[in-house]
Amino acid sequence: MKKIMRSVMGIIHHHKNEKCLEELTRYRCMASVPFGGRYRLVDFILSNMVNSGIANVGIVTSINFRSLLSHLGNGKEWGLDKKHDGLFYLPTAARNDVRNLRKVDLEDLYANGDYIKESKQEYVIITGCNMICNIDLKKAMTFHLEKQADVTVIYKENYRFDAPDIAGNVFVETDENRRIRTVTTRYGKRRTDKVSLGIYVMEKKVLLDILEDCARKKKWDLVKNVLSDKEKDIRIYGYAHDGYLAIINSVNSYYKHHLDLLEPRTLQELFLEGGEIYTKMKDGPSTKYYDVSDVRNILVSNGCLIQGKVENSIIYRNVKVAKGASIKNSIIMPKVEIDEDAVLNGVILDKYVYVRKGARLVSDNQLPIIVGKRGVV
Amino acid sequence: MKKIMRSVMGIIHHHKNEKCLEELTRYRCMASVPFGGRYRLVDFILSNMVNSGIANVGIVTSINFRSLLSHLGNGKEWGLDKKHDGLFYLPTAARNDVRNLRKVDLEDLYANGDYIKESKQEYVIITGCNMICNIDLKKAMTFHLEKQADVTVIYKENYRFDAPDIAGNVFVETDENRRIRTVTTRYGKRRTDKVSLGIYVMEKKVLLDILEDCARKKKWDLVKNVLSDKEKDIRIYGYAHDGYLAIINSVNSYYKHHLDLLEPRTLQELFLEGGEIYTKMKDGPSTKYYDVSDVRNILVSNGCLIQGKVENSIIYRNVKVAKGASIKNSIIMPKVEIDEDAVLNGVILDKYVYVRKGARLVSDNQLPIIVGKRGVV
Amino acid sequence: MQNKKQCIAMLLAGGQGSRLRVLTKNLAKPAVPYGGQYRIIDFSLSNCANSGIETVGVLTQYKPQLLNSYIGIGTSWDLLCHNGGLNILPPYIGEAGGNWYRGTAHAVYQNMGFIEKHNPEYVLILSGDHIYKMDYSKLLDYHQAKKAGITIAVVEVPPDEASRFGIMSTNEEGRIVEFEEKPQNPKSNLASMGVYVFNTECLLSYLEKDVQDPASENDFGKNVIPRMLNEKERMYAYAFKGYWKDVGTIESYWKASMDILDDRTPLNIFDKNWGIYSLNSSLPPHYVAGSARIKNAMIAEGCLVYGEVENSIIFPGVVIEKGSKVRDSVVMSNVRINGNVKIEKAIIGENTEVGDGSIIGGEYSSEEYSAGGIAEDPKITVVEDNLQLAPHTRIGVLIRMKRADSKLSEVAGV
Amino acid sequence: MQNKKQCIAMLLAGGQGSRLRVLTKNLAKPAVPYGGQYRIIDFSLSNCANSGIETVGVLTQYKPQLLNSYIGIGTSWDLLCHNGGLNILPPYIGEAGGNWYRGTAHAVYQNMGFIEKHNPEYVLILSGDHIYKMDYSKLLDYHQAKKAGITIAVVEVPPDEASRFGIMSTNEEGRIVEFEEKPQNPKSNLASMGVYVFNTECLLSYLEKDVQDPASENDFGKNVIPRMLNEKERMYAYAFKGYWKDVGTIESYWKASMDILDDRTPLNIFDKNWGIYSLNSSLPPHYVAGSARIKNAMIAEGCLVYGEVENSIIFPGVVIEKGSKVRDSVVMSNVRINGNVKIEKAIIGENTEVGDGSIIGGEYSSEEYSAGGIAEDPKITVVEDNLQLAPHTRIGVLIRMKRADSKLSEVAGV
Repeated sequence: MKKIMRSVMGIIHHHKNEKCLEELTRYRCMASVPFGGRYRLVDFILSNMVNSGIANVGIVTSINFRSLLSHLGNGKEWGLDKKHDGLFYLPTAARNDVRNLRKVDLEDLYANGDYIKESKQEYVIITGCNMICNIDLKKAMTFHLEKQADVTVIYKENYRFDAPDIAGNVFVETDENRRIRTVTTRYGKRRTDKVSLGIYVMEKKVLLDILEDCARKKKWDLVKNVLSDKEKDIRIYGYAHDGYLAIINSVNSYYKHHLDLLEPRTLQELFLEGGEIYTKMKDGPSTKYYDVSDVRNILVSNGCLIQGKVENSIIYRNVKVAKGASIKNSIIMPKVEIDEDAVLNGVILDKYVYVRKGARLVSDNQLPIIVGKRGVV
Repeated sequence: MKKIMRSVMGIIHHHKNEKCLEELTRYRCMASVPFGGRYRLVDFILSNMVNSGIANVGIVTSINFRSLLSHLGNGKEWGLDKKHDGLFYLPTAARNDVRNLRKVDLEDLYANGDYIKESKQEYVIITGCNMICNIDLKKAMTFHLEKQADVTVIYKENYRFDAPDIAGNVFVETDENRRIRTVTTRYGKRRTDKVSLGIYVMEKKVLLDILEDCARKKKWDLVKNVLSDKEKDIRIYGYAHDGYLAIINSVNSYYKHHLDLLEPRTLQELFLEGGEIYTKMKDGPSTKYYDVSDVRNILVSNGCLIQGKVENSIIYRNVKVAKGASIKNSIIMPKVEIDEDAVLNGVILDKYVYVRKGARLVSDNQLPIIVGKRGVV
Repeated sequence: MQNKKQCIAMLLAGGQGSRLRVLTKNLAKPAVPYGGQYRIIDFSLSNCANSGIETVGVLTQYKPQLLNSYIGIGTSWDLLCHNGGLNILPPYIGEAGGNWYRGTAHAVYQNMGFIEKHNPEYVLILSGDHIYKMDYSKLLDYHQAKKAGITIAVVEVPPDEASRFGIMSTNEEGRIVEFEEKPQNPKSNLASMGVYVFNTECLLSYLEKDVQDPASENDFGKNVIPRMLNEKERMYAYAFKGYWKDVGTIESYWKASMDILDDRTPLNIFDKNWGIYSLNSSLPPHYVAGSARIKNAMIAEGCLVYGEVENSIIFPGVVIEKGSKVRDSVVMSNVRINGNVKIEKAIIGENTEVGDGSIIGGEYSSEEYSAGGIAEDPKITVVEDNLQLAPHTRIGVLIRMKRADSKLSEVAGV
Repeated sequence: MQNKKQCIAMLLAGGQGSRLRVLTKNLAKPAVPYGGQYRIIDFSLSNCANSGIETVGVLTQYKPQLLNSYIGIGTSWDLLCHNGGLNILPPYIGEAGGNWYRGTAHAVYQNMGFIEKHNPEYVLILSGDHIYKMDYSKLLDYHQAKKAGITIAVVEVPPDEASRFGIMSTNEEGRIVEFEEKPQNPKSNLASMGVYVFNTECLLSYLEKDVQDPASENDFGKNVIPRMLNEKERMYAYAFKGYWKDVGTIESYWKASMDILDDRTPLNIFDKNWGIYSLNSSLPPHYVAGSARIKNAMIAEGCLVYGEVENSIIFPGVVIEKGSKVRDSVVMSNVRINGNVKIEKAIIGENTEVGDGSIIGGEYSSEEYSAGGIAEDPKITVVEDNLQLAPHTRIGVLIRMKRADSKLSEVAGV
C-alpha cells in the first residue's frame, strides 16, 4: 500500500495572510513560525506527507523565506534528500508584498507548471502550512480512489473555534455518501460545522486542467473560483480527519493551541502515536534543572538551564531561567534569557529576547503579550 | 594560511540584468545558466570561494530561482553542507520584476542584514555570478590585509572585449601602489583598460557602515553611490587577476567564451591547474561514440550517444546525435536530440530541444541562433 | 518504533577475486572498476535501489578500505533513508573472540543480529561480483506466489559452460528437484546466479544448522542449499532473462567490458528507467582534439584525447597523446598515455603512465572467444596501477609467446 | 590532486571495555551512552571537528555494529569534507590473510595504507574511551614548536592514583626523560592521556620496528613509547589542564555521569564555543507533569516525567510514572519506569521496563568516593538493557550485601 503514495506529489503553499501572526511573522514566513517547543509549523504537514509515503514535495515560498530554507535545507531530516524526487522550492508568482487572500493561490502553481508537469507522479495533494495534526494521508488517498472523486477535501467535524478565529476558514457540507455539495467560507449560515483542513487530493491531470482554465479566466482562487463554482461539474468528496487538529490563523489560536500541548493526551496523539514529526536536528546537551528550580506542567526542549519557577509553559531550546524568576502560561522561544526575579505570565517571547532582572510582564486578558525577536524587557 | 579564510564570508549577488542572455534566462536566473558542458555560471565563483577556504556563503536570489536551488541544494557538492556556516539563500529586497541596473545592489544586502551580522566572520567578499575564472581569493585577501585597504577590488588588465560587450562594465585606475583613485563605468574615457571582476573584499564592519549610510540616503549602488563617491574617504585598492577570465554579459560573450574552452590551454587553466570546479553530481554512463561518428575539437560531457559528425562544439549531458547529422560551432545543452542528417552551424540549443530529421539551422553571421528549452526545429 | 520491513538485502562483497590477479591486488573484487564509470558493485546496489529495497548490509572482508570509503552511507545509490540504508558489515570481535567469515553462509550467520534488528519477512542474498540489471521485486513476488522457503534466481547458460556453475533441475512448476554445484555432467543448463531470497525464519534455521555442522564449508551453494534440498524444503527457481555476467577472470572481465560497446548486448547502461548509480566526479567534459580519431568507444569525463581510440573503454581523467593508438582495451582512471604508444587488447590500471613509444599487448584473434568457452590462459595483457612505464616499454603477448609463461604478461613494476 | 594534509587523527575505538560489564555487552566501549545525550566517542570526534582536524580514521574491532551505523560518514560531527572526513577502519583480510588488531600500535600499523593515502605531516593518535574537551591544535602547535618526534598529552592525577596510568617524568623544558607504564612507585603524577601526536615518518618507522619485534604486545604505552625513549627520540609532554576521565569501570562511569550535574566540574557541556556533537533524535520536548518534582537533574527530549527525579541523568524517551523516585542514577534511552518504583545509585540500560513498585539499588554513601581512590567492588547497581522487570522486583545492594557476591548486583535477565 505504501507504493500508491509514490504516485502522489505534495505541494505546500505558503500562507496568504502572513500578517495574522503579527510580530511572529515579521522576520519569518508562516511556514517557519516555531511551534511545539522545537518544531516549525511546516514540520507537521511535511512529516505527515513523508510518513504517508510521499517522496516528492514542492513548497511555495514567498517573502521572508530565508528561515524556511535554512530550516528545511535539502529535506534531509524528512528523508527527502534523494536523487529523484525530493524537496523543491517553488517561487511565488505574485510580487512579494501583495497581500491577496486567495485560499489556495493557483497562480503560484501555474507559474510552477513545469515542475508539476515534469514530476512523474499522477496525483497531487495540496496543503497549507498552518494545520497542526498527525494524519495518514494514505487513507485519504485510498478514500479518494474509492470514491472516484475529482477532488477530495479533508475536513474536521465539530472543531471548536474561538469566535474571532472563524473568519477566513472554509467549510463544507457533505451528503450521506460523503459527497460535498457546498463549499463556503461562511460558518453557521448553512449550519455546517465541518471545517476544511485546506488539504486537497486530486489527479494531476485534474489540477492541470483547472490551472489552464484559471489561466484563461485570470481567476486564481481554488476555493472561490473552482470548488464553489456550481457550474463546474466537479465531483468533490469529503474525507473526515478524526484526530487532533489545530488551525493556526491568529495570535489567539497560536497561543491557545500551543498550550493545548500541555495536555498529555494531545501530546501523545500528536507526537507519540502516529507518524514521527521530523524537524531540523540541532546539537546540544539536554536540559539541566538546578536544585532551586520549581517546575510543573511544562514542555521543555533541550539545552535549557532552569533555576527558577516555571509552570504551564512551553520552553524552546537553550533558554536560561535564572534563580527566582517566575514564568506562567507562557511560550518562551529559543535562546531567550530570563534574569533573576523576573515575573512573566501570559507572554510569548520570540528568539533571543532578554528579560532583565526583576522585570515584570503580565497579560491582563486572554491575549498574550508578544515580545519580538531580540527584544529586551 | 587557510585559516584566515575562515574569517571571511562570501556573498554572491544575482545579476541585475537577467535579460542580457535573452532566451537562456527566460526560465532560469543568470546564476544557473549552463556553461562549460556540465556546469552552471555560479559554479565557478562558488568553487573559487570554497577552494580558497571560505565556509560561509550567502547567495542572493531573485526571479526564477527554482533551477538555482535545485542545482545548489544544500551545497553538498561544494562541501557547504555543514552544521555551522554553509550555504544560505538570501531573498532579494526588490519586487521580482523590477529591472534595476545597480552594479551591486546594497538594498538586497541591507534586507539581509541579520544574516550578515549573525555570521561570525569578520570579512566579506562580495561577487557577482557571471565571471568565469579560477582564482585564489586567499591571495586577494592577503593583499587586502597587507594594503590595509577599506575595499579591495579585483581587476583584470588587458581584457579584450567585443565592442558591444563593454557597456555595463566597471573599470578602475590604479596608481603604482595599486591604490585605486578612479572607479568608472566608462571605458576608454580615462584610458583605463583595467576591468573590475565585480569582486569586492572588505571588512564586515565597513560593509555594515556602508549599508547604514545607504539606508539613510536611499541610494543603493555600491559602485555608483559608494566607490565612485570621491567625498567618501574610502581606501580602495586593486588586486590584479592574472589568469583566464571570461565576463558573460551578452549572448555574444556567452557564445564566444563558451567556444574559448576548445582551446586546450584555457581548458587546462580553468579546470585542471587551479582549484577544482564543483558542480551538481549527476549519474549516467560515459559517452559512447559509434563506428560511424566523426568528431574533432569538441568538449563532450557524459551520457551522449554520438553517431554523427561533430566539430568545434560543446556537447552537454545526454545528447543524442544521430547518423548523418552534422554539428559545427554549436553549443548543445542536456537532453537535446538531433535526428538523422540534420545540419547545425552556429547554434545554441537549450535543454530538451528536438531537431528533426534533415532539419537545417545555420547562422549566417557571428551571432548564434538560440533555440529555447523544449523547442522543436 | 521499529517498522517491520518486507525485505532487506545482504550483499556479499568480501571476495578476493584472485583470478582477477592484479586487478584485485589492492581492492576487493566488487570494487574493481568497470564500464568506464562504475565499479562492479554498483550494479547490485543500483538494482537494490531501483527495486525499492531500502536496507542493504554489505559484508566486507578482503581489502575493504576502498569499498568503505566508496560506499559511505549510500547516498550515491539513494540508499540513505530513515530506518535503513546502506550498512557496511565487516568481520568483528565479539565476547567469544573474533571470527573471519569462513564462507558466504557464515558471513551472513555472523550478522544475524543485523537481520534481527531489521526484522524483515524476507532476506535477499546477493553477490557484489556480478554485472546485471535485475528487478528483485519481481523475484520477491514470485517467491511469495510460490510460498517458497527459498527462491534461487537462475539463468540459462551455454550447455558446455554449465559445469562451471551451480546447476538446478526443476519440475514443471519451477520447484527445484535437484541441485549440483559445478557438476561434471550437468543435467540442465539452469545456473544459479548466486541471488537467493529466503523467508527469514527459514534462513535463520538453516544457518544455525549449517554452523553447527563441523564438516560444512559454510557456503550457500556447497552446503546450505544441498541441505535444504535434502530436508525437502520448498525451493523454487526464478528464471532471469537478461544479461548476467560473473566477471571471474581477466578474460571474462575484458569480454564483459567489450560487451558494453556492443549494442546487441542486452545490458543497456543508457536505460533511464533502470539507472546504474555510481560515485561521481566533478571532472570537466572530455576533450577530443582535432588530431583525434574515435570509433566505437566509451569516453568518460575529464579525458583529453589527441590520439586514436577504437573499441575501447576509457575511464575518467585519461590523457591519450598524439600519435598513440588504443584498440580493444580498457584504460582505467587517470592513466596517462604519452605519444606514439600502441595499446591493444590490454587493461591498464589506474594512474599508470605509459612512456612514449611503448607497445602494450596485441596479437589477439576474436575467434578464440566466439568459438565458445573462455580460454584459461590469459590472452589479455594487464598492466598494474600506479606504474611509471619508461619510454619504449614493451609488454604483453609478444614476450609471452616467446616465454610461454603467462605471468609475464602482467607487469608488477618496470 | 591529493592535498597534503597537516594532520590526520587515528581514533582507537576497538576496545571492549570489559570492566564496564553489561554496559559493553552489545557494544564497544566508545559507543556507551553518556551524559544524557551522547556516546563516549562523541567527545573525541567533537574535539577533532572543533580542532579543525578534518580526516579521522576510526579503528574498530569489538562489536562495531552500533559504531558503524552511529558514525555513518560523520555528518553529525561535521566531519564530511572533500578530501577526508570520517572513515571506519575495521580489521580486514589482505593478500597474506587476516589479522585482528593485536594492540593499539598494531591497529595503526595495519592501516598505514590509510595514513599514506592522506600523507599528512603529523598523525594524532586518540582513544575513543575518554571524556574530555581538548583543542588538539594547541597540542600540535606545541609539538611543532618543540620539534618533537612525538608529543604525549599528560594530565596531573592524584599521586595515589598514579600507579594506574602511564607516568612521565620530564625535564625543565618538558622533554620526557622517563616513562613507566603503571608503575608501582610512580616518580611523578603526570599521566599519559593516551593522546599522542607523531611526526608521520617517526610513527611509521617505530611501527615497523615494533611489528618486527616478536616479543612486543604491539601497544603504544607498553612497547612503542618505551622503545622510542630507549632510542633517545625527541619526546615531549604537553600538559593538559581540564577535565579528563577514562571511564574504565562502572564506578568511574557513574562518577563521571554525576560530574555533569556538578557545576564545579570543569567539563562544561553547555559551552557553545566547544560543542559536543552527537546523533540527534527528533523527539518532542520532554513533559514535566504537575505531579513531578525535579531537582538537580539532566532531562532529555521525549521524556514524560510524572514522578520525582533527583541528582540523575535521564536519557531521551524515558517515562517515569507517578509515585516513582529516581535518585543518584543514570537512566538510559526509552526506559519505562512504572509507578511507585524506587531507583537509587543505579544505571538502567536502554529499553528496559521497570515494573510497578520495584526497588533498584540503594545504600550508597558518598564518602567512599570522595575519600580518594575508586573502590574496586561495585557499589552501583546496573540493570541490563532490553529487560522487562516484573512488578515488585528488587535488585541491588540489599541483595548483594547479604550474599557478598558483587555480580548479583547486575541483572542479566529476570
